[in-house]
Amino acid sequence: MEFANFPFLSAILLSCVVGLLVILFIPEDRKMLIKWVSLIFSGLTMVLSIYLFFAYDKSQGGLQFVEKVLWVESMGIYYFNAADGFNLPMLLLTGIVLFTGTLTMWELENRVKEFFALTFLLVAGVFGVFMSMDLFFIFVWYDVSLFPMYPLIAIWGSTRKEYGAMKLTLYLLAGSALILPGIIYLFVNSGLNTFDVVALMQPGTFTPFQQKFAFILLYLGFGILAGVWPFHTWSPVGHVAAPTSVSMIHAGVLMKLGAFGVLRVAIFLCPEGWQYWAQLMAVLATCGIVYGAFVGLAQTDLKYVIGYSSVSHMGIVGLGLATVTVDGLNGAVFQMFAHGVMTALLFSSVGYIYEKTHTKMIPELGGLSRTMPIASGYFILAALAGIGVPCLASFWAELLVFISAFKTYPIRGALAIFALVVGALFMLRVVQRTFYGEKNEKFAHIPDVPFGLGIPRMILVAVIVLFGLFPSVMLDVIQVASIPFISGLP
Amino acid sequence: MNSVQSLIQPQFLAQVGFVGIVALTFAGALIAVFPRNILYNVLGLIVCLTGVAGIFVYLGSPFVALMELLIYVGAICISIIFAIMLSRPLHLSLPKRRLPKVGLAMGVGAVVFIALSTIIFRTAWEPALVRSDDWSVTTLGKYLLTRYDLVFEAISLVLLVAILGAIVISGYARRSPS
Amino acid sequence: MTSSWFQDPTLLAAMLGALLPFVSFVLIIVFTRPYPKLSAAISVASISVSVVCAIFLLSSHWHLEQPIQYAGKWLISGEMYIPFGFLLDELSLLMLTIVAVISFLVQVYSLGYMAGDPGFARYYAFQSLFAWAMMTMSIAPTMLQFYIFWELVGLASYLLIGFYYEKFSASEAGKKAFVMTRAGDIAFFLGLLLVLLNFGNLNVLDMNSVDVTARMSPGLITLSALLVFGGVIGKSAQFPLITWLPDAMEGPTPVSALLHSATMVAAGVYMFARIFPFYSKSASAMAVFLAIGTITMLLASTMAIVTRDIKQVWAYSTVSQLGFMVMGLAAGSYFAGVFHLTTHAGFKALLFLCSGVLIHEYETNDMFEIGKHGGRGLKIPMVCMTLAAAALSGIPFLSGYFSKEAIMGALANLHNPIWLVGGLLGAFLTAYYSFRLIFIILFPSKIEEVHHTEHGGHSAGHGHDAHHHAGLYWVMAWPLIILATVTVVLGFFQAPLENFLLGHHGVAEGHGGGHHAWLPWVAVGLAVSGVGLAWLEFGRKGASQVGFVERIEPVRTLFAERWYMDHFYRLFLDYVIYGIFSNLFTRNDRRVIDGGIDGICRATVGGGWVLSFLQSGMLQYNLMVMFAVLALVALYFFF
Amino acid sequence: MNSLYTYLFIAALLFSLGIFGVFQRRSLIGMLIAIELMLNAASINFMAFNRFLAPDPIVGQIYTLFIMGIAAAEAAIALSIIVAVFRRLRSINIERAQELRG
Repeated sequence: MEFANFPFLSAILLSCVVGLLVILFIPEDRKMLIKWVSLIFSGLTMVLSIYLFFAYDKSQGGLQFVEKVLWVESMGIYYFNAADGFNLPMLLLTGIVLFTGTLTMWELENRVKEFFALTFLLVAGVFGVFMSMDLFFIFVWYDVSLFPMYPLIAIWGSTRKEYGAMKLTLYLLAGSALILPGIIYLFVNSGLNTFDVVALMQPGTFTPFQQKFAFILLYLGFGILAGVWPFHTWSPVGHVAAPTSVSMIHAGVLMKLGAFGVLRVAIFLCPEGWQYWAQLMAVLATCGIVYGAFVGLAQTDLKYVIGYSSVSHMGIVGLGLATVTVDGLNGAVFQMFAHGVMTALLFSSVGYIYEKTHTKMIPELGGLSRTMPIASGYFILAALAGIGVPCLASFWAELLVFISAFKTYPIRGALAIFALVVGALFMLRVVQRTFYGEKNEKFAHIPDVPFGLGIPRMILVAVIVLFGLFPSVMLDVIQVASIPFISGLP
Repeated sequence: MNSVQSLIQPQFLAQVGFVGIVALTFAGALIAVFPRNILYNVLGLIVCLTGVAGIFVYLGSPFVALMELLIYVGAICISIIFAIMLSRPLHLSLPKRRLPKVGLAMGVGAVVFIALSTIIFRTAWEPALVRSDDWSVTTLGKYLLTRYDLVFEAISLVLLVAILGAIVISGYARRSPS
Repeated sequence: MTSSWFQDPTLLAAMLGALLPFVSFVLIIVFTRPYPKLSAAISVASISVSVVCAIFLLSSHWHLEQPIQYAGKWLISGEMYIPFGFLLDELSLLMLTIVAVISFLVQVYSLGYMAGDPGFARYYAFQSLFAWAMMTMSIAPTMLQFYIFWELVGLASYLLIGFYYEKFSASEAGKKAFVMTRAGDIAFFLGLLLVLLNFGNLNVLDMNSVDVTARMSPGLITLSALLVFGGVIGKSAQFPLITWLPDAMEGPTPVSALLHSATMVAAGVYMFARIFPFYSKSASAMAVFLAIGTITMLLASTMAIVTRDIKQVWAYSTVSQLGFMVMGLAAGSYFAGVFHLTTHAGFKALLFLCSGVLIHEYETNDMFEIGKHGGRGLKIPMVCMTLAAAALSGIPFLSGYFSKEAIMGALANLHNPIWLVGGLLGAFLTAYYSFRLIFIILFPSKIEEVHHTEHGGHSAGHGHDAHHHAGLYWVMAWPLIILATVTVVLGFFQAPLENFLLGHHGVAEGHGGGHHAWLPWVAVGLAVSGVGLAWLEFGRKGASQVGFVERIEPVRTLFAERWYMDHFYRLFLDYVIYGIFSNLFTRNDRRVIDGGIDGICRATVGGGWVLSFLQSGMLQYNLMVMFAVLALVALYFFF
Repeated sequence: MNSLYTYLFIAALLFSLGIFGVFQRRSLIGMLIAIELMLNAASINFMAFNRFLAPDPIVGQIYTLFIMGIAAAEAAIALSIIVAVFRRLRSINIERAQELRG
């Protein structure tokens, strides 16, 4: 590969940053131009992330596309980006969700410039966390990605948007208030004077006690963002309040940031702490799965329903991480990806419905299938993916997680599997109440999704179905990272 | 006779004068602080500052003592009196004293006094090894315009700005609705 | 595998047959949804190819030496290897053929039945999806693949049952079907996981081999067998989860025919047969299955004898026949169960399709209404339906007779006679309710004037012109005739089928017991008496047309309300799931978690409020504190 | 009379009296007067150090002069503020000037 030395990862970051800058220099009233520019730059990131995903050499494994530059020598801070089996799916996910999210917001008219600028800032942070291998940068990017959420929700949101935005920001900042001490604790105790994850993850760097202590700090800190029960309540409220594409990015990508942080920082650096706390993680995850499903059953707001289903599905990620097995890790990472795409599709469909009908209360809707068959089709497909219907992406992830969870924690695993029935019940209930039933005259005039707006949803559907039919495309990449990692555990 | 002799010795007279001046200072200070009538306070301040000027004489600098009288007594106190007349607080009922507050203030004052005394007595004050004894006003003037001219200019500027500021503030307040 | 799949006709046929319907599903959904005719053509074409492939496979492997197995990598995760492939042995070939043929016939029939429906294209898309899932499931080499496509079958049937989604009851029925079968599937999945973790392999052939007993303790086998049977309970609507199936009649009638004859609900029984040797390793589990089968059969029969809805009768009868198959299998007779599955597929599809014609014609599901409007005027459907009902009742020399006898024989071999008694009682009830329906339609107490001629009684309600209508009628009639032929003929192929199925298998067949010569006579006698009772009450001139059960009101209500099972589920759902869990958790979310967080926030704000008193804006106090602190610091440093 | 301690002690007492005055007075002008006392205490200290310790006896005097200058400026500003506050609040009671409270 003659491109081997081209800094692809930095290019992804740069295309976000350059997109942001270019948007900042466009006059505010040139709305179409702003949209096209953001479409081009988000398309660029998507293409780059897809290229990276397939260009990764699976036979070789390990870290690839490494870019490492010493930044602050006295503190051992490196600008250190690399791709491995864990973050490639996440980069791909972010690329896809950003592109589709941009397309979804094509009809935005209110303060377009600020919206897309903030979105790019947010996504730059997300990409940064996913690709960075330096604790300092991970933390910085993490906070970069948190900040734009507040204005994005508070300005363009709906339904108690100030409350939602405030709650979300407070929760996430509370999370980062736990992460920072954790990171500093590790930095100080390593004695290596470096933030380099690869250097810090050498076995023997930390004593078991240090690992246990730091792990719980980092787990809770990142876990808040991952919607770990009982720190999940920000997420439904935030999803509900956020505008469509922000919900997509938020539920699709940002929550994964938390789970990925648990994996990359907490689990990588404190494997013994991981094994020590795995029981607790499994309990919390199972609670989340069961609880999210039951609470979702009682909701009347479409977006709340999706929000709670996210809690439930992120519980599956947590359960996978808690199993300390290859299958569990594979399943968890796959589930992060699958859930990201699926939720993005759900939110983008709901966004369309809300935009046209101006309501997302289930009792007021009904019979939409007749007026907008395509929009409902997208939603139903995503809902089915959420239920775990086979040959859609999440099925495989859930299968792997449940198998490994049942192996490791039979009771909790069985409980989580039982929650699937409730999950099916509430998703189908929503589908029935919203889309089925008599044709609703109130909404009879509403046009179905036009082709242009359908493109992002089509992309998402294609991703769900393709990875559902050919799961090994994804799993082969994840495995390259998970197998050596698990076998390298003490 | 000896004792009378000693009484009229300059040394002794100086001491008596010093005690008198210190007493004057504190009497003035007490009047400046305690009475509730603001005019008495100003008069007390004048007395106190005069005492301080006397102390400056004892400290070997009649020039500064004169300045003290001129600037403080002659300018600042007079301007305070002007302020009193402008804001007419005399017409208003005298603010009542609140005992807890006075007690608290006394406590803090006492604590500060104790702290300062401690600092004073615990510190070993050491005079400089080589000391000049040039106290002349001429040298003072030279210093002001040579070595300290920057500070001098700065003070002048500050005074200027202060005067302008005073005018602006009181003038602005006059224009603003009351 | 990739290199040779063109050369190997077997593999090519299997792949084509199983995967073409999926291709057609995708094509219809993505491209041709706006063109109903084209969509239907694609779907029917693909299923025709599947039929050809299935028949080719069946005939070319009629004398199968060894099961043929193909597998390619689908997924590898760690040490887990999930293959995708095909297993061709006697059972799967037979099932593949049944599924393909029934799907084909139903799709052809639907050309007429569904004509003009606004969701015509969607209907064919779902049909294709269903066919794909069902066929791939039939030839799955591992139980995991089986489970995956089993779930997909559930999905397709959800979509098909809820096809008329504008009707609340239809969408409700679809949801009910999905959730109830899902509940069974969870047990199935857990059972599979138990096997996977303890046995390490889910390959069908391996699970059926004797290795299992070596690697798993008997208790574990029983537990996992019971759990896996949960899937059968859900899918085949066995005892506790019966009620979704009658509700599923809300779907279009061809869908009912497809789902309830050979495919979806039979999938449960097929699964039973598929890993029959595995099940039979646990005698106690088999006893439980036998009990469940018997209870199901009797309960469903009682429900069938009081309902007025023509499709409901066949639905209950499906449940009861499925219970009967489970009984046969659980009694240890692999062949009897599978044979009944095969014959049942034929005559049950026929029954539904015939009812479909009637329903289509008279636009009502009520058998009394149909009879009143002259249902007997439609000759072909009525003849076919009577034939099929006779087969269902076990009237001699129709297909049902042979398969029922096989099961009865198996039951008679058991030590406990209660099962046989149950089976015979079931046979009596079956004959009774089938002919109750037939007689009600054939000999209504009064006939209204509108007569429908064979060719198309252009009833006022139909907007089609006569010619078009006639064409449609024949499109619908041909599948009936084919199925009727099968129903009549199939019984005589018992011996070849038995040879085929049991030929090389290591399946232990319970032929140990003596031959019960009296049994056919008793069974036929009971069936005939059932028919006779039905004649007395409904058929003869001046009959009251009130069944003996219906005279006792409480019993009638009990039966009509499905033994209050639905009420129980409703209450369970309302009070336990919604009332207790859902509500409780939601309150917990609002009050405890959010309340706690809000409490913390309020405490923070309140703390700020309290502290703001310190910053009172009182210059003097601020200064006081400042100086006091300074002084104290000075004291600290100088003392 | 010729000891450094005497003067420092006098200054400390004067300073404490100033602090006491600042804290207990309720009128702004009263506070200003007390602040003048404190400034004078500081001046006395400077003069005393100048007399007993400093290598060059001019510096202390210059400091004292500067203090006077600053005091004059401060007084000018403070008085104008007082006048402004009085206009606004019709009172120079310090406890009424609380608009900055949290």
